[in-house]
Amino acid sequence: MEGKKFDTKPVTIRIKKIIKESDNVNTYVFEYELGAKPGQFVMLWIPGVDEKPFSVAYDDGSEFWLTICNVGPATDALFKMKVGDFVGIRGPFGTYYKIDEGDHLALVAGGYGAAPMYFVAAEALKKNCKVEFLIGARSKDLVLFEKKIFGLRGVNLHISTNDGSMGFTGLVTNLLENVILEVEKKDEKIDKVFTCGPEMMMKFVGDIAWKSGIDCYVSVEKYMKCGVGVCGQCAVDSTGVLACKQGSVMKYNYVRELSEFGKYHRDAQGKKIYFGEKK
Amino acid sequence: MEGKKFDTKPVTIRIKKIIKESDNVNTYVFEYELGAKPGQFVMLWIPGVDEKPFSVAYDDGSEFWLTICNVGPATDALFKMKVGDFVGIRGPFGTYYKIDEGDHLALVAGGYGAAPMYFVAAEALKKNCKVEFLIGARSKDLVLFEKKIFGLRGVNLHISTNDGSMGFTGLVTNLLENVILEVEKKDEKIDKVFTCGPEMMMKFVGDIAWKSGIDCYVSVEKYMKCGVGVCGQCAVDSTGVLACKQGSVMKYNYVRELSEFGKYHRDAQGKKIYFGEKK
Amino acid sequence: MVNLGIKFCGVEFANPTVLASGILGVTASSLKNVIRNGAGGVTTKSIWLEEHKGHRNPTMFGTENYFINAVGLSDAGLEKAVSETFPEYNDGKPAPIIASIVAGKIDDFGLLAEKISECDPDIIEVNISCPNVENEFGKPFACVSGDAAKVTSVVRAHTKKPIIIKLSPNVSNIGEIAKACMDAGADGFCAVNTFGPGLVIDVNTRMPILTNKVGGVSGPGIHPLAVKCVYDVFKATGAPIIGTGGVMTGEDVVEMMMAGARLVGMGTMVYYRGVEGFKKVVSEIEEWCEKNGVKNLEEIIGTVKM
Amino acid sequence: MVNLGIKFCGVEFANPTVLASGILGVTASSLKNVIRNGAGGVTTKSIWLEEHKGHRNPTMFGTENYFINAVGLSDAGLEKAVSETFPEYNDGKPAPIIASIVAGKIDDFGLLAEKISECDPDIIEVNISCPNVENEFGKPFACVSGDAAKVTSVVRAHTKKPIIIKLSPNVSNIGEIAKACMDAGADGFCAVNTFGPGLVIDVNTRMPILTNKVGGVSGPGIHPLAVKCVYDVFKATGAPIIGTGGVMTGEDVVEMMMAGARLVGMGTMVYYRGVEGFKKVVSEIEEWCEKNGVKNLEEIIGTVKM
Ligand SMILES: Cc1cc2nc3c(=O)[nH]c(=O)nc-3n(C[C@H](O)[C@H](O)[C@H](O)COP(=O)(O)OP(=O)(O)OC[C@H]3O[C@@H](n4cnc5c(N)ncnc54)[C@H](O)[C@@H]3O)c2cc1C
Ligand SMILES: Cc1cc2nc3c(=O)[nH]c(=O)nc-3n(C[C@H](O)[C@H](O)[C@H](O)COP(=O)(O)OP(=O)(O)OC[C@H]3O[C@@H](n4cnc5c(N)ncnc54)[C@H](O)[C@@H]3O)c2cc1C
Ligand SMILES: Cc1cc2nc3c(=O)[nH]c(=O)nc-3n(C[C@H](O)[C@H](O)[C@H](O)COP(=O)(O)O)c2cc1C
Ligand SMILES: Cc1cc2nc3c(=O)[nH]c(=O)nc-3n(C[C@H](O)[C@H](O)[C@H](O)COP(=O)(O)O)c2cc1C
Ligand code: FES
Ligand code: FES
Repeated sequence: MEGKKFDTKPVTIRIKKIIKESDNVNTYVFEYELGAKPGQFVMLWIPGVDEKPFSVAYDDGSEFWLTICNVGPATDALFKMKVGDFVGIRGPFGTYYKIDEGDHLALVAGGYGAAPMYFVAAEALKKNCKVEFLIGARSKDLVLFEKKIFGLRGVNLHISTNDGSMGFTGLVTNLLENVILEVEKKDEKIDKVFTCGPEMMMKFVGDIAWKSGIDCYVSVEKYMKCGVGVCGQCAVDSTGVLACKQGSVMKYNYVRELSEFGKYHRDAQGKKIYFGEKK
Repeated sequence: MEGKKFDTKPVTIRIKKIIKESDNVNTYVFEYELGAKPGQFVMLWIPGVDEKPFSVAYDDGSEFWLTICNVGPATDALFKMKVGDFVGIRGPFGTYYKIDEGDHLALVAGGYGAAPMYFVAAEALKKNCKVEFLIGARSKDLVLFEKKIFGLRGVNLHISTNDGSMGFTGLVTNLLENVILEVEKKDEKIDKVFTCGPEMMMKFVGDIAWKSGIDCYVSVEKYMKCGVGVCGQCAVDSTGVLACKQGSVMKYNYVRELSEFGKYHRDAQGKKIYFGEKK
Repeated sequence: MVNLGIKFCGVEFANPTVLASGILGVTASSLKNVIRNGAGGVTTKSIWLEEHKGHRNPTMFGTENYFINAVGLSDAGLEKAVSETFPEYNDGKPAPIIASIVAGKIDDFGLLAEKISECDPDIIEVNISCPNVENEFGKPFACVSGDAAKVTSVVRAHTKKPIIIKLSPNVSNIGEIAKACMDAGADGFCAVNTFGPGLVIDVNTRMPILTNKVGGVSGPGIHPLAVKCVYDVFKATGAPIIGTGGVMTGEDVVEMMMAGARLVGMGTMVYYRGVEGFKKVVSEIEEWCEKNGVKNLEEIIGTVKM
Repeated sequence: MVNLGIKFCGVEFANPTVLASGILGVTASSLKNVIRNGAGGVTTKSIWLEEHKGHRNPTMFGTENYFINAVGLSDAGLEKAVSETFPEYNDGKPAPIIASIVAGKIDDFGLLAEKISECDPDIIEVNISCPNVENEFGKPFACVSGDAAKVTSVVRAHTKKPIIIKLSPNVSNIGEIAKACMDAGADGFCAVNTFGPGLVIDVNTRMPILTNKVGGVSGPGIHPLAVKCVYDVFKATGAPIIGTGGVMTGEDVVEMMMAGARLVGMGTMVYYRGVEGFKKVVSEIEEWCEKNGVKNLEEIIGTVKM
C-alpha cells in the first residue's frame, strides 16, 4: 500500500496559475510535490483531449511549472483551460542533466527549451556553477524566459536572434562558438554543454561541443505514448534505445551515433517523418 | 518486485534434519532465513496433505526448528516424510513474547509448549534475564526438551509430573506457585510469566499469575486456516479478536475476559467444541 | 459535515463500506468486531443448509498483487446460523447484516431463504458465483443467465426480505445475467465474486499450492476488472449494487460508487490493511468528500462520465 | 550446463522468453534491442493491412499491481512492415521473430498472412483477442469459437508458415475455443491477451483515465488467471503454447512451462524490470534449473501435478 514505486496512474491536480510568456507560450504552475530533476518530463493529461510529454520548467519541491507552446490540438485545448481546472500528471520520467559542483556550464536553449534550461540554471547555481546561458530564436518576440534568467545572479545570458532584433545576429550555434572562445580567452573552460531545443539545433550544438572536446548532453525528444519504456514508440534508430527511459537527456557522444538523430522522427503509428518534410 | 511485505505464498524448502524428541514428537530442522521471534508461528504445508500452524521452536537467523507432536492426519503424514523432502512455509505470523532486558521470567510449558518456550529462554538469556523454566507433563517420557533447556546456562529448570516419575509430583500450576514463593523468599520477584501449552493449563497458570499480580502472556491457539487475519476462523469470543493476528501471544489480563478461553474452541467449519467434549 | 449514510434496498447504512462474504464472517463476535472497526455493514460467510466441509489447507494466500482462495465454502450449516450467529449478532445489533446463502441445488436456495429470513437479516445475498465449485456441480449458476434467474425466482418466492444476487465476473455478459435476475425478482446485486479460478504452482514440488488446485482471485490486481463489471451491471439494470473487488482505499470506494455502486464491499482489504482498515477507508472517504465539496455520498453514485 | 533452448513449431529459440506483442515492437531496432537484452525471440506489434490510428493518450499506465492499456492497435500498416521492419530485422537477424497480425474483417487476415509470409517471419501470430476493439467490431473473434476457427482456417489457407492463435482470457471456455482453432489448422497458441477490459476512473474529474475509457489489464495481478488459461489450453489441445500474462521472474517462467507453455511471453515485465529484465529472467531460469537438477527445459513442460 505504501511503496508507490511503480504507480504511474495520472494524478489529477488543479492549475494554480497561468503565466503568459509570449503569444503562443504559457507557463502553467502546479502546487504538487513532483520531485523532478532538471531535464525530466511529465506526461500531461488534458482530460477528454489527450496526454502529451512536457519538460519540467521548474520544481522547487512544492510547486512545479510547465512551459508550453501552443502547436496543435492538445496544447490548444490546454490554452483554453483556466486556473482551477484539473489536469493529470504522470511522472517525472526520464533522465536528467547531471550537474557537478563548480561546473562551468553552457546551456543552449532554443524555443521552449529555455524553460527546462532555466531549471538547470537554477539548480546549477545551488551547486556553485558558472553558467553561460545561450538562447537562440528567430526574433525578439520568440525569446523566452530571458527576464527570469536575467534575474538569476551568476548567470551570463547570451541571446541570438536570426533577424538581429535582440542580441547577437545569427544562429545560436555561432554564438556558442563565440562563448567557448571567450571563455578560453579567460583561461577558463566550459566543462559541459547542455542543450534543449529543436532537434536540428541540438545536433549542431552537439557537433560544436564534440569538435571542441566538451561533453555535451542533449534532450532526445521522440514521440512518446507511455513514457515508461513499454510502448516502444520512442525507440531511436539504430540502437533501439528508448528516449523516455535512457533519455530524454543523453550524452551527445552516444546520440551522434544514432542513425535517426537529426534526420527523422516517428508519428503515433510509428511512421518515419523526415525533418523538413511536410506532415 | 523487491518489497515482499505482503507475500504469503508458501515457500517450499527441504527438511534438513529430523530429531526424535519422544515417541510421538519430532523436531524438524530447516535451513531458511525465517526471522521469527519467540512465540510466532508458521503455517506448514505438507504437500498433498494439509497445511497447519506450528510454533517456531528455535530460530538463529539461518536455521529454524519446528517441534511437532503426531496427533492426526497432517502430523502423521509429516512423520512419514524424510530428510530432503519438501514442505511449504508461510510466515512467521502472529505476536511474540516480548522480553525486556534483565527481566526475571517464569516460563511455564506443557506438551509441545516446551519447544517455543525453549526459544524464549534462549532469547531471554541474550537479554540478561533470569529464567525459571517450568515443564509440566503427565509422566517422565512426556517431558520434552529438558536436556536442551538444562544446557542453557542461567536457566533454572523445574519439572513436574503428575505421576512423580520426574521432578515435583503434581501439577505444573502448583509448581509455579512454589517457584513464585521461592523467588519472593529471596527478596526478588518474577517480572513476567510466559506460558504455552494446553489451553486449560494456560488458563490456570494465567489465573495464578493474575492473583499474584504478575503480568502473564499466553498463547491463544485456535483453529487457523489463513494465519493472516482474513478467514475469521480463529476469531475468539466474545470480542472477535483474531488469534492469528492479535495473538497467538496475548496478555492474560485481556484473555481472561474472553468468554471462550478455557471453555471451547472451534473446528474447521466454525462449530464449537467444548473442552473435555469428545470430538 | 459529510453525510456518509447510504440507503440500500430500504436499509440504512452509516457508511458505504460492507464486509464481503467469506472474510472474518465465521462468528457473530467477529462480525461485530468488524463493525467496531468501522464497517457500515457486514455479510456473513456463505451459509449452507447443512454443515459443509471446505477444502483442506492451503486454502488461501496473498502476494503483493493478489489474493487467491479456495476455502470451499466451509460452514457449520443453517443450524449454527439460526442458533448462534444471528441471535448473538442481533443482541445489541450494531449495524445491518446481510445473510449470504449458498446451495448446490436450486430448491435448497428456497428453503434456506425461508429459514434464514426468520433470523431477520436485513438483506439476503444469494451466492451463485463461487468459482471454486466448478468441480462439484459443473459451472456456477452465475455463469448461465437461465440458472441465475431460476435461483433468483425461487429465493424470491420464499422471502419478503430484499434479495441481492452475488454475481460472477467470469462471464462475457454480466449485464445480461444481471438483467435476467432483475426480471426474476432480484432487488440488487453484489458484484463481483472472485476471478478465475486462477492457478499457482509451486515450482519445487510442481504441485498447485492450493489443495483445491485452483482458487478465486481477489485483491488489488483485479480491481479495474471489478469496476468495469459494476459499471456494466449498473448500466444494464440501474439496480442498487454492492461494488466489490480489490477495493483497498477510500478513493477506490469513491471510484466504485462513481461506476454505479451504492455500497462497497471489501474482503481482501483486511489482508493488506487489517480489520482496522475499515476505519481508515471510511476516514479517507470522508476526507475526499470534504476536499471535493461532496456533502452527501448519494450524489456520486453512477456519475462516471463515460 | 543447462540447455535453455526450446524448439517451438519447428523453430529453435535460444531460451524460452519471448517479447509479447505490442511492447517495444514499433521498430526493428527496438526488437533487436530486446534480443540484445536477452530475449529468446520477439513478437512484432500487431500489424494491420493499412495504417491504423490508435486511441489518443492516455493509452496506458501501471500501478504496483497491474498495467492497463488501450493503445488501440496503432500501426503504420503492412507497407512499413514489408519495407522497413522485416528487412531491417532480418539483416543480421539475431533470433526468431513472430509476426503478429490483426484485422477487422476475416478476409483481411488471409491477405495479411499471405503478404507477411513474404517477409519470412518464423511464425505468424493471429491476434483475434484484443479486448479494446469491442466498440469497433463488437466482440473480439477470440470470444466466439466459430469466429476463431474461421479466422484460423482463412489464415491457414494463405500461408505455409506455422500459425499460432492469440487467445483471449475473457471467455468461459478457452479450451474449447483452442480446440476449434486446432481443428481449423492452428499450429499452436499464444495464451493469453489482456484481461477485461477494466475501467479506472479518476475520482476528481469523474472521467475514465484512458481515452478509450476501458483497457486490457495485464501484469502481476492477473498472473494466476493466465497460468490457469495456459493449463486449460494445454489440457484441451496439447499444442505448443506461448504462455503469456503477468510473467515477471524466472520462477514465473518455470511455472508457466509447468502449466503447459513451451515458450513464455513477457510484455508488462519491462514496465517493472526494464528491457534488461529479460537478461535477469533468463539467468533466474538458469539458476533454478541448476538448483533443481533440470538439464533441459523441455523436461518441465506440462509437468504440473494436477
Ligand atoms: C521529452 C519531451 C519534452 C517536451 N517538452 C516540451 C515542453 O516543455 N514544452 C512544449 O511546448 N513542448 C514540449 N514537448 C513537445 C510536446 O510534447 C508537443 O508539442 C505536444 O505533444 C504537441 O501536441 P499537440 O496535440 O498540441 O500537437 P500535435 O499537432 O499533435 O503535434 C505537434 C508536434 O508535436 C510533436 N508531438 C506530438 N505528440 C507528441 C508526443 N506524444 N510525443 C512527442 N512529441 C509529440 C510532434 O513533433 C508533432 O508534430 C516535449 C516533447 C518531449 C518528447
Ligand atoms: C498458533 C499455534 C501453534 C501451534 N504450535 C504447535 C507446535 O509447535 N507443535 C505441535 O505439535 N502442534 C502445534 N499446534 C497444533 C497443531 O496445529 C495441530 O496439532 C495440528 O494442526 C494437527 O493437525 P492433524 O491433521 O495432525 O490433526 P487433526 O486430527 O486434524 O487435529 C488434531 C487437533 O489439532 C488441532 N488442530 C487441527 N487443525 C488445526 C488448525 N488448522 N489450527 C489449529 N489447531 C488445529 C485441533 O485441536 C484438533 O482437534 C499449534 C497450533 C496453533 C494454533
Ligand atoms: C478468503 C475468501 C473467502 C471468500 N468466501 C466467500 C463466500 O463464502 N461467499 C461469497 O459470496 N464470496 C466469498 N468470497 C469473495 C468475496 O466476498 C469477494 O467477492 C471477493 O473476494 C472480491 O472482493 P475483495 O477483492 O474485496 O476481496 C471470498 C473471498 C475470499 C478472499
Ligand atoms: C501496452 C500493451 C500493448 C499491447 N498490444 C498488443 C498488440 O498489439 N497485440 C497483441 O496481440 N497483444 C497486445 N498486448 C497484449 C500482450 O501481448 C500480452 O498478451 C498481455 O499484456 C499479457 O502479458 P503481460 O502481462 O506479460 O503483459 C499489449 C499489451 C500491452 C501492455
Ligand atoms: S514512450 Fe513508450 S517506450 Fe518510450
Ligand atoms: S486464521 Fe484466518 S483469521 Fe486467523
